Amino acid sequence: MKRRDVLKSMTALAAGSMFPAPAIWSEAKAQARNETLLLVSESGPNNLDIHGVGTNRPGYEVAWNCYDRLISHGTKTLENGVASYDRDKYTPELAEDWTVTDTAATFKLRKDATFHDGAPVTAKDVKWSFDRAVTVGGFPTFQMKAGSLEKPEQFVVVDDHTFRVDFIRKDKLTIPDIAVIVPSIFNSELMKKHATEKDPWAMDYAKANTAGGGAYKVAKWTPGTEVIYERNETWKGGPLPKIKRIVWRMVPSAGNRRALIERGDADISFDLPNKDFVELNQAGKVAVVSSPIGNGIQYIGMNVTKPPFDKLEVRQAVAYAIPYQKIMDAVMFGLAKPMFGAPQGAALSTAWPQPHGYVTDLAKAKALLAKAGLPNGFETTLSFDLGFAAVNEPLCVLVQESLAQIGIKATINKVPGSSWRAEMTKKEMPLISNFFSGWLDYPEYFFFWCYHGQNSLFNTMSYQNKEMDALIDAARKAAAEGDTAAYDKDVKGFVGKAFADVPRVPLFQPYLNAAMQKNVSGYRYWFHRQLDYRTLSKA
Amino acid sequence: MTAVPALVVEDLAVEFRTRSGTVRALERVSFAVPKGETLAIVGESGSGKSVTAYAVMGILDPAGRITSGRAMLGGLDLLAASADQVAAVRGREIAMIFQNPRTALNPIRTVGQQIADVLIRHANVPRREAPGRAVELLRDVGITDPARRAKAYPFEMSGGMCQRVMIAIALAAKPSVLIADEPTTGLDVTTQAVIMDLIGDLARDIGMATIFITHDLALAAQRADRIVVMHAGHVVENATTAELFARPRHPYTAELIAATPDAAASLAALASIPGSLPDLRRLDLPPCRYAERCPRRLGDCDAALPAAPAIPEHVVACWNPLS
Amino acid sequence: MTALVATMRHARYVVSENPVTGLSFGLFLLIVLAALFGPFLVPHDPLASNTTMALQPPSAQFWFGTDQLGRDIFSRVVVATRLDFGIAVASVVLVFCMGGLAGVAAGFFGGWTDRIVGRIADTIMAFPLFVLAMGIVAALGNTVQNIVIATAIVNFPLYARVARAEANVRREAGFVEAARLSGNGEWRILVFQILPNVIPILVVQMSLTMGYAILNAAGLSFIGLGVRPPTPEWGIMVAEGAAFIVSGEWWIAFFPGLALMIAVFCFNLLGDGLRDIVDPRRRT
Amino acid sequence: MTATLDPTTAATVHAAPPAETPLLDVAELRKRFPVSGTIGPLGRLRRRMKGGPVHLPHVHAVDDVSFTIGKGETVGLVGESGCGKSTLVRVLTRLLDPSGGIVRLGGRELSLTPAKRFAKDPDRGRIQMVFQDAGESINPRFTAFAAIADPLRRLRGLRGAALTARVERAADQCGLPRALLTRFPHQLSGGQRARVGIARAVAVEPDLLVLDEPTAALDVSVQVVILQLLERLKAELGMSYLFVSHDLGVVRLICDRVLVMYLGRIVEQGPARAVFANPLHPYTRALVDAAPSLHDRGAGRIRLQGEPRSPIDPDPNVCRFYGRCPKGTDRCRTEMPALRRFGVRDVACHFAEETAAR
Amino acid sequence: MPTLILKRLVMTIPSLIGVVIVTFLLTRALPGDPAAYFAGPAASTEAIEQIRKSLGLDQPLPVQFVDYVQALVRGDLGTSLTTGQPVAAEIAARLPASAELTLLGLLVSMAIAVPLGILAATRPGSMIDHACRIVTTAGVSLPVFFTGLILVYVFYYLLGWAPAPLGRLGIFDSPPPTITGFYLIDSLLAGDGTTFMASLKQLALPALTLGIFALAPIARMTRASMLAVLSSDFVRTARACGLASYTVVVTYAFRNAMLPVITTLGMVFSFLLGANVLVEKVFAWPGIGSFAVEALIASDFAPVQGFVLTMAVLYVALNLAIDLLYGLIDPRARMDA
Repeated sequence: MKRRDVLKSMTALAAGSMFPAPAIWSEAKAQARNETLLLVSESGPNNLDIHGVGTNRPGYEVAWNCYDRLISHGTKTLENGVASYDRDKYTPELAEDWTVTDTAATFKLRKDATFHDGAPVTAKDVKWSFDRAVTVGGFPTFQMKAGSLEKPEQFVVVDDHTFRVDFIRKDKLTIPDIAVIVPSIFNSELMKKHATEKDPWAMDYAKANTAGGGAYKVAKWTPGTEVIYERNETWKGGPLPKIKRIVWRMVPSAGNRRALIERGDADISFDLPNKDFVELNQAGKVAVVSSPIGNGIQYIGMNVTKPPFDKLEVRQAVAYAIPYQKIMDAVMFGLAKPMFGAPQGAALSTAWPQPHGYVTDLAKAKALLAKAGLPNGFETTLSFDLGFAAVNEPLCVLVQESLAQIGIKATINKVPGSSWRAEMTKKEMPLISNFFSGWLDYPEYFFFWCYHGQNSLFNTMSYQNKEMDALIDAARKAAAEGDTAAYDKDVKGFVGKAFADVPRVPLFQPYLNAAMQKNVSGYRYWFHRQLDYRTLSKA
Repeated sequence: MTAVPALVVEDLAVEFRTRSGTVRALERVSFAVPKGETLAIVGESGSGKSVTAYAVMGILDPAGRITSGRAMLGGLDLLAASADQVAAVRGREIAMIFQNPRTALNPIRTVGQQIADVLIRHANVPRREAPGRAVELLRDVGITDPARRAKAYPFEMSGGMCQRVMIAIALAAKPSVLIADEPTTGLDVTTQAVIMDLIGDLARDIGMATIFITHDLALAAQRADRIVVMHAGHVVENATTAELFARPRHPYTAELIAATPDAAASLAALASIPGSLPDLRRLDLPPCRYAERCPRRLGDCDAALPAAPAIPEHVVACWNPLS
Repeated sequence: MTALVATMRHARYVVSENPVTGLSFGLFLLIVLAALFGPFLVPHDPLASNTTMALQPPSAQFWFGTDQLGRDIFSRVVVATRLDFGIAVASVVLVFCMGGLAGVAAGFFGGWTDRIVGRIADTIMAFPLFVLAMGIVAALGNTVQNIVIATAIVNFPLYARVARAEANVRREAGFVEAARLSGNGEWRILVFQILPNVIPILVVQMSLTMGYAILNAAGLSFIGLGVRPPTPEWGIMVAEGAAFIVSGEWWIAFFPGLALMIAVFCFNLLGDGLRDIVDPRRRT
Repeated sequence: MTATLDPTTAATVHAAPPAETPLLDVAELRKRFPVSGTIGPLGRLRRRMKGGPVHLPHVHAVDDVSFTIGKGETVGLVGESGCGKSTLVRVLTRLLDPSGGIVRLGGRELSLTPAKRFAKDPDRGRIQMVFQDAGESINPRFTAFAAIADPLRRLRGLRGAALTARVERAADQCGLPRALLTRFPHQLSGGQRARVGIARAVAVEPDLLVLDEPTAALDVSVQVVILQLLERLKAELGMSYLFVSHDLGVVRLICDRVLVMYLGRIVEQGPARAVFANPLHPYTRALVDAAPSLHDRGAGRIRLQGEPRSPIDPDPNVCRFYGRCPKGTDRCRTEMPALRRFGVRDVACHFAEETAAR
Repeated sequence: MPTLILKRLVMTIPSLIGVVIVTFLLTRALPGDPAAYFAGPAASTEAIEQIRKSLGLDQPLPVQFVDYVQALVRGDLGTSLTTGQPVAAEIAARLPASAELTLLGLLVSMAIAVPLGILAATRPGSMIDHACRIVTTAGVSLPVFFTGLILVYVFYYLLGWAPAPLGRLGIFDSPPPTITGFYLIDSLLAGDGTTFMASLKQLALPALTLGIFALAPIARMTRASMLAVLSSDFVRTARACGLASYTVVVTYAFRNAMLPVITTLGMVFSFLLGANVLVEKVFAWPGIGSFAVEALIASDFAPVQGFVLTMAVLYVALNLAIDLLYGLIDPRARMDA
């Protein structure tokens, strides 16, 4: 602190005449400040439409707050005291009531709900929105499919305020999938007005306009710079939010984001380096909330089609060579849930993620490598997404260093964010550090995308194993049918298999962190990892 | 020759501090120029002709330092006066024109403006009238179509015309002394003659004393009433033109005359001067800086130079002059 | 031989005359030494992590402190000299060969050669240079080699123009005509008469652009297009350390930043000093 | 169309051809340079945009010049700056290609070989040149030795000891101390530099040496020495000189014959003494009058007023001197005076007889 | 003058064509697959191919180039993949922010460097001279992002003098009505002193960062040309004419000395535009530089092309302005044209 003081006085002398005195908030400004929330994060939305092509994660936040869904989730409190959505509890949003049978779900819509332009919300709008989601292709359609919502014929307008979803198969994920962001309800009349022959779903219009009825509406959006929201005073989807106006600024420099929250200028700061969260928490001036990201795992993936990673011993050797604890300490600063060093053996529960049995044991790793016929190691490339360099870079450096000790020479390859997806599609990278999480927090969902022989994009290891596929499929079936015992067995089975075969080595489950001023309350963790403004308030 | 001197320079000495030593550029330089007369300072390059002029004008390089001397312009000692005082008489009482007239004029200002600048500063001409007066001055120096030329820039004019403009600038305030530093170097012979005529005519009109610096002995002979011969920072001889050519007394002067092609009947008859200028940084410079080249050197030459009064009829800085 | 002696004497004189140039020569020597011998002299392995010693402030053991992974910053800074110096030297040598020769040819031959070289230079200049460098590195991939190439390309107009101007004024010089009279062909004149006169000015330019090359590499690192980790490089260390400034671990960015600044500073001053040295008119 | 094929003018000039074949024979030589309002690509572009064959105005730097230089002869070339002296010299020394006319050296027509290829021509060494500014004509990166050695290497193929010996001999001939051979131009005095320049030119023993104001930048005391050196070398090596100068005093002393140029044309030529003693062309008269002299204070001299006419596309029917000429009449404005023989000299003035009679 | 402007514009066409070609090739060489990006996660190979076709990326390069040029001629710069906005609109919205910052940076730099250069030139070899050289060289030796971060740390985080680095205006200030897009000018035109001060405060640090970077070239050139002019013949003439020292220094020396400085401004501006990219990133400045960096990192062709083209046009325009300014001061340049 002394150093800072000296610096302070020195620079004060040097720059005394250059800058005016600290900004003083005027009365009116102070008033406005109390009803306004300033958020800062690294990047902002690129599209306000959740169905849009290539809509990025910050875009989800806009959709979440400016549109309503039929149903939402209840709240629970995590072990660490953080409020979180409750995966297993649903609450009404636009639907005041719903019934689920084996063949269909029927939703009774709220009668007083209106869109931002005052038009009433009807079942027609709901159907139009669902139709849109399953038709436009890309991510929304894919996400709808995850809940077996695939065809417009499934969505039926019973009357103005009754909407029915017919199931094409029994799927445990159908109802949860209706509660994610994608089936947001659009103002179909407004949208149709902006639709054209070439653009029947008014994608162009929704890109920069919110045609919903959510608690907030976008007053101004400057891409890459800021989003300003105003509260929707006639919102019926829940209690009227406390915050009138929300300013969301993009501040690319993490240092500046920390400075802003520390100096009290920003109310909530996202995307800080873990270290900053840890320090801010310790300093105690601001509140830091951390919640484990559901279904989220940072892992080292090995492409089993790329020799020598096709050899189990090699993969196990890598798993034993990873400096887990070092990563936890130096990269994550303890702000993550370790996913290693479980008592040896198979899966302990159906919880996912759960720790595996590997620990850092270089001797064992060397022995395994020798067993694989590679006593002198080999050369490979360790790739990561430059967009997440803050965690990945030190992590990969540590992994690289550790691998070098058992003779594996890994060259680090920083892949620019833009090419990352293209590279993943190609499935050419032999060794990667990556993070994956799914909105729907179910193990079979995770495994279906990451380990199943259908070899989706997220199966970055190109792992294909009949036995694994059978277990995953069985678990999905058991879940849909509610067969708890079978489900339990299958889940433990595929988790155990994944640990034994180690095509990917889980490192830790990261936390979603947010630093906020002490006077801000009502923060809630959501599966989509974006902020829900509706429950926030400022004292 | 009894006329009142317009400018008297006495015992002027100038040094230049350089990285490789102090150059004693001028020493004991004395001369005077009477009103209405033309004095030529003649010497080879490095003899200190221009330095003398610059020192009198107070426009020496920052490295140059006047170590002694007086330069009396009327009652004012230019060397002792304050910078403001000197600036006030420069251009008003004493003016100067330079060689390479094209570079001596501001390239991005019309010649009319440049003349007007001086008029406003020194000739008490109101700002509004200055352009008109500038045109008149251009006419006076023989520039045809002066109104149009006043709006021209130096690069649009020939060297001869630029030198006329320089003359107009120098004479704008009708000074009593004009120093012309090699005013025709770089100009054609025909232009040179015209410019020299012009300077002579104008000087006569306003009764101005002219100091004319040149390396060309023949030109000096033709134009000057009196000639000062310089060598290595010393004035070696100072006499009226007729006297100097009839009876050169300093050996260097005699050699210089003999080396001028104009004087000789054939190439073989041209005399060459042995040796070269001494290095003025030397600490062991002989008192007579010509001594080391001089065929008439005596033992006395190691003593200090004979004193040279400012306004004598015929001064020779030599212990063994030709008679 | 005598030329060398004369140049050395003049250099010594310029250095003694101008303390700032003297300083820059000293720094330059230090940088060269660090580049040559740095890796053998450093107290710690610049690549070895030591997470128990992470984020240590400067101390007797870690002179410049340690970074996030507990690596010794002093060692990394010293070892990085070779790479940064290498990038700088390689890029200026490359652009010297491309831009210098193209410019001299353009200035000497004029005509189409001049027009083509001029167009290329104009086109490059019309790009914001850093963005062009970014684009090249992004397109070709972020390797040291491509960083060097990109830096060379963005500096091309600078060299081409300087060389062109210098060659152009000498094109009609007396000594060129004398060389023609002496039976030298045009190419011979270009190589033996013009080039030797242009090279010193380009050497000055090289010194000035070496600093720019390092800054360029640092800027590329800042936006993620720098060299591959864990290779120590000043720019990337500053960029990484930048995030730690606000939290008080100033040394992570500060020391590499200081090294970078000193190097660039030194090259710039050296360029100024060299300008004095190569100008033979200032020799006495 | 070219003057080379025009027999009438040729006839007038060569009314009395020299008995012996001259060393250098120049006939109807002309050199024109294109000029345009805009320099550089902009001008080219503008002309191109206008379309069609674009006539560029030309500077007529050298226009219909014919003369000869005999073996061992020194010919002076005088005229004011911009009169085309330098261009003429550069055409003669084959640094520039002429626009028309013939340059013949010892019977060989040099102008047939383009300047660019002449560098490698076996006759390259026969015409050499001493430049006006010796300092500027020596590569600042070359020592005196290298400068003198260059033509010997290229033109005489000398190498090693033979080269060294020849360079040293040239230095000796030119009075350049051998110790100075290792110096760079900026380490030499003006006189020494002039000697290097001369040594370089005479080392290959040319037949014709063109001296482009060799003493203009020198002090009188040095000038004398250099002039005497040149005189001696000429005798020793049997060269012919074309001596370009604006200093009539020097020309008078050193030259056998003199050519007076005005705006690209020769207006008077003849034995130096005769020309200077009694100039027949008004321009020569003005030149002689303007030259300062130790002896007379120049009363009744001709003073040229005004500026020279533009050299850009001059009217072929107007005397180039018209406008500045004190004698100019209407005839001068409608008829370009041809170069006519007057005893031992040629004059291009309608009033030459009149002047001669006076 | 108008014909001069026209001619200069015509002259820049070849280099603009060069820029278009180089940009096109460069962006096509970028790694990353826009089609894969568009297709989103979990898209099948066929889906990606489908999108590639709809984007026209399956065409051979020359065809793509012709398409691009045709669109360009229509004034269509394409649409950004990452922001989904038409590039032309984005650039139009962001350009004033960058231009205001860069120009102010240049202004700041000149305000410091020119007097420093003159001061150094009047006392060559003195301590002041050396100090000027060291200070300005130190400025250009700092990576510009580092300077920016340090300034933010000291003046915002430690001292709190500067406002939060949140872009052009604080959260509670509203931008002035858009006339020029320059907040400083617009707020003055609107007579809004508060907004003027607010945007000036926001501009202070980034402009200073840029200014520090540009000090050296401007100061160096000012010093050199001032030295040359002060020892020139015509300044000596002016002195010998006894002109007032103000006239000598300003009318005679300074105006001539500024000529080479003005010509270097084009080069300096180009460097600043590059540095701007980094400064914008540090100060969350909503300019086109940060926009371009993000687009480049994302292999987003259209914004990169649009950005580079805009920059090239801007650069050409600036050089034209410099030429005109030069012509205004120097009659020789006027005659030449």
